[in-house]
Amino acid sequence: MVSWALHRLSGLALVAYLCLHIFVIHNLAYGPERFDRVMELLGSPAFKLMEIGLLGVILYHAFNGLRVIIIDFWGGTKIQKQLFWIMMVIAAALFVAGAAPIAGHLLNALAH
Amino acid sequence: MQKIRFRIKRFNPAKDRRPHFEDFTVEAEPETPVLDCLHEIKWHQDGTLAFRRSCGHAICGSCAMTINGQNRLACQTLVKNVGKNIIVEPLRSFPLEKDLIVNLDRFYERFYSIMPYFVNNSPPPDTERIQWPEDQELIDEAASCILCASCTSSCPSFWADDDYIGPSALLKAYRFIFDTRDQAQKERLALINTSKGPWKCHTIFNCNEACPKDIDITNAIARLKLKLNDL
Amino acid sequence: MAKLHTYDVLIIGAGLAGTRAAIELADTCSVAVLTKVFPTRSHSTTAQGGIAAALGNMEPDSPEEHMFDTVKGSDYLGDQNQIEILCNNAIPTVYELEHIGVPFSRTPEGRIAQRPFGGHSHPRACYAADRTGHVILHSLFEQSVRAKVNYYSEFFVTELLLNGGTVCGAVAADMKTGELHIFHCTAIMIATGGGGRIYRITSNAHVGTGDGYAMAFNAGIPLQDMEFAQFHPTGLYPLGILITEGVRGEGGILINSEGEPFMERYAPDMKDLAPRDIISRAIYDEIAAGRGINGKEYVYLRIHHIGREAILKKLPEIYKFCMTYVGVDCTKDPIPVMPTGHYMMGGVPTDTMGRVIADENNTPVPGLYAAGEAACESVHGANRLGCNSLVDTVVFGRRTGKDMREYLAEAQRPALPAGPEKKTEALIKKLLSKTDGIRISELREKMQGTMMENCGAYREEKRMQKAYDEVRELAADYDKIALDDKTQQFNTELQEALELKNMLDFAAAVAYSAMQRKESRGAHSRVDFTERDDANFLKHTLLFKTDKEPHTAWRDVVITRYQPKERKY
Amino acid sequence: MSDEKKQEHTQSMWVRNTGTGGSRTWLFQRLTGLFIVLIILLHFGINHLIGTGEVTYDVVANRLSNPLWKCFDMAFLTFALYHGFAGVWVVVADYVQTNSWRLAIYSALILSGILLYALGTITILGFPFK
Repeated sequence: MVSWALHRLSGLALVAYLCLHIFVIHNLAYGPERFDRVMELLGSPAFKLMEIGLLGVILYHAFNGLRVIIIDFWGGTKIQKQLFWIMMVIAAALFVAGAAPIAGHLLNALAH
Repeated sequence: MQKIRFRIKRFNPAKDRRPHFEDFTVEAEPETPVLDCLHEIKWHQDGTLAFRRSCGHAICGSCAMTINGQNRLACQTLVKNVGKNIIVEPLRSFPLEKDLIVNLDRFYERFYSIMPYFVNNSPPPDTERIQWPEDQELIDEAASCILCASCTSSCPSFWADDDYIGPSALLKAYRFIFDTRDQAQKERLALINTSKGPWKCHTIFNCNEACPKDIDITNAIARLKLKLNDL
Repeated sequence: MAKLHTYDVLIIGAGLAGTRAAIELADTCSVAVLTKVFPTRSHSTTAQGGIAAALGNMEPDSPEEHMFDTVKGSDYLGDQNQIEILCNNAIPTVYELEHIGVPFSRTPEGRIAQRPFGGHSHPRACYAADRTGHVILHSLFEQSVRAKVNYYSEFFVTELLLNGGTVCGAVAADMKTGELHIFHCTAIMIATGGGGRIYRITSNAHVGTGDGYAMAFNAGIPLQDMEFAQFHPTGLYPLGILITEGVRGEGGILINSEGEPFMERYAPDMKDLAPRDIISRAIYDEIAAGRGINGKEYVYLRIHHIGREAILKKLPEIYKFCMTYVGVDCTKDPIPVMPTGHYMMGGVPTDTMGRVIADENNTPVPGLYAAGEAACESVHGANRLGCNSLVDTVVFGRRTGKDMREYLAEAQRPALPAGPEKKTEALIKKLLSKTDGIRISELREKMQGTMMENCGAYREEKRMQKAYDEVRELAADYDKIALDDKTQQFNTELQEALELKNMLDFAAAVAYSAMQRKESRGAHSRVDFTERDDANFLKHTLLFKTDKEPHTAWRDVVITRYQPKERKY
Repeated sequence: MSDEKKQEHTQSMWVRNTGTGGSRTWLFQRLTGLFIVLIILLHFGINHLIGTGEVTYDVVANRLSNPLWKCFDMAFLTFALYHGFAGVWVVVADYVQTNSWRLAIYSALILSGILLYALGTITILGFPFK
């Protein structure tokens, strides 16, 4: 049940993020200055940290979603728990791979 | 013999406005079923305690209740499985009647709603209809459902919306839809293909964990979803 | 004021017999089925091993052989005309069940699979793993839903109403509200099942309290052959939960503390598949001879040699029971078993069409029917063969339904007696008004104890007398009981009190009948009369209720084809 | 069924019949989910592993001048919006059981979905803005 509850919550969070994302990117229409200003704000360490969080949420939702798809189409209800942890291991690996460069940028930015 | 502490949710419609907990102590062996402990209380301590039970060995489906937070059959749950402090509550999400007895009308209505009977109107042969063992095995597990309501009562989708057909009735639908001898597949699929049907199943697995007969209910519902998509 | 309902037919009990009859009647007349539990919770659902029919799917078989096995199994007390009906109808009945969707296990050729069973000379038990009763009851219940049968669930029938010897209705309490209801009807079927709960150790459901026996007995109907109470040899030690004969049908062997497969000594030919009375006695004898496991009152049932896969496929429930209740993995270790109270061969006497008969001359009671374990059509005689009870319920359930339909075409609905609910009302009022007294459990436990000790598998005059006297005393003490629960809604304590009254009524009949039969036959085994006595006792006991001691009459056994012979296996 | 109950029953019919949508919604949710996983991995890989991760007007402008990128981003926008809003729709169907609330929320969802899709489309297809 926990996996499902987290899936729902992460899904709702991602919808909220998506809406925001569309608005932010729409700043392109107002020319380079305004866009870069907004982007600079988003490039701040606080937002970078949130970006790492976002990556985690996305990966959880994506890989638990994949687990559900596997169960729906190919069975595997009997090993659903194992499947969950396998998916989480993959997601965690990707998280490390994805978060490292962002963290790198972040540290760079902080060092300067 | 050891002392087992029971916290039982009590509600007497003639006296109480809302449910409350009462404590009892029972001497029991680790191998004593919880049902026998409840009987010990009812028969020797407090005769007002009300609960349903019939067969006593996990096939009639009467004594489903929430024991230490999980839906179980009291007759199949031994003291050693749940510890020395046992909290017993009625099945959740059904209207409470008295103590551990809930009103299952809603549950049975869902069961009746999916044409829960075998249909084959072609004239039967003189002997049995042939069914291959592998075809029989498709429905064998689903046919062992005891209608105890543990699954439906454990389902978050049902908690949120008791119009949901629910895992038990969907499992019953599966039992007929995947019976190679049945001829009402189309009607039955149409009956469940509503917004209150299998689409309300979000692969949460509570039903599988609650099922005292270890039936893979989630899988049955997943097969129904595929069938409804002609996959 | 009690609520009044009018129906053509009232069926009391929603197990296999009642449900089958209801389906038969639903499209032509108004039927109400009263049941004290939701239909699928009925005790029929616990039947495990199979339903007997000479389909011959595994090896050649015939209804004649089925009939002979059943006659021999009954120790020649079964009525052979009834047994012939049973065995001939068994085959179409099982096919009919298959046609309404029962998911039987299959042979590789796609036919109904059959397994050997005790006392049957061929593999005859059609099964669905080890939940045969469960799938049949569910299938019949489902068909009754299709036929729109009216169920009154959680209604407890307290009394049959007769008007001048003709059935006219029944009084029932709605357990949910505590209200009394009067059902006015033309015909009634008693399908209340058995009463194994009079014994301390029993495989029966908690609802198996013999309400039908008491209901009929108190209405002046005789009870037939009540002394024959079957003990199933393999109840799980120490709870008494049934371990199906199917385990032995699949190759299971009973062994004692010395590791000896002892049934070879008691039944050299059929060994572990001998009839139940013989095996139960053999286990008691082994225990008495000190060969119980660890000196205790049980023996072992060994099944692991047929292989884990076969066990998980054919006996999944048994595997689970053993794991859950005694922590035994039966794919590796033997199962501890002991005999357990199981089945009442006796009951309300009926004729070939399920009509209840009022005396030794087979005079029918107009409008009253019975089938299933509540009835004694006498197909089981002195000892029932395994998997014959399921087929009995469905065959005679259907016949009863058919005959009721014919009866309704001509019969009038008699008037109800004045104030029909008064007696029940007074009884319940008395039970609820008493504030100080003894608990029902005290009486019940004493009754179960004395019946188990003194009227169990082995019997003798003075112990049976003791059982009878004690039960009578307990019945006299019934007036002293007081209930904790005085409320109306779901007063399950009140229901238990009413059930206890029923049990006390018919437990006395069991003990009393048993004293009348001074011989050993089938399940009735006396240490003071060890031989079967065909000259004096090849007849059915009929017990009538009177104000004092019950009155005993004897009814002839119908013998058509097989003359009594010595019973050897 | 009592009259009162019957009335309640008809009143809630709308609620009964709108909700999780049915077989196709279920299927699309899974298909779009799969696509999004693929797209998002690509998106992430390109932006953060291959690219510098810096998002400036020039970088984005460079990308959006490529019709292939426009297609990629449109697909992303379409699938993500659909998947997300269908998901919210299902959550609402589970928890909102009154007609008026459900009507209000569903209307809002449809409206904001269309608006967001329009906005996103303008951003992607309208670029460069003249």
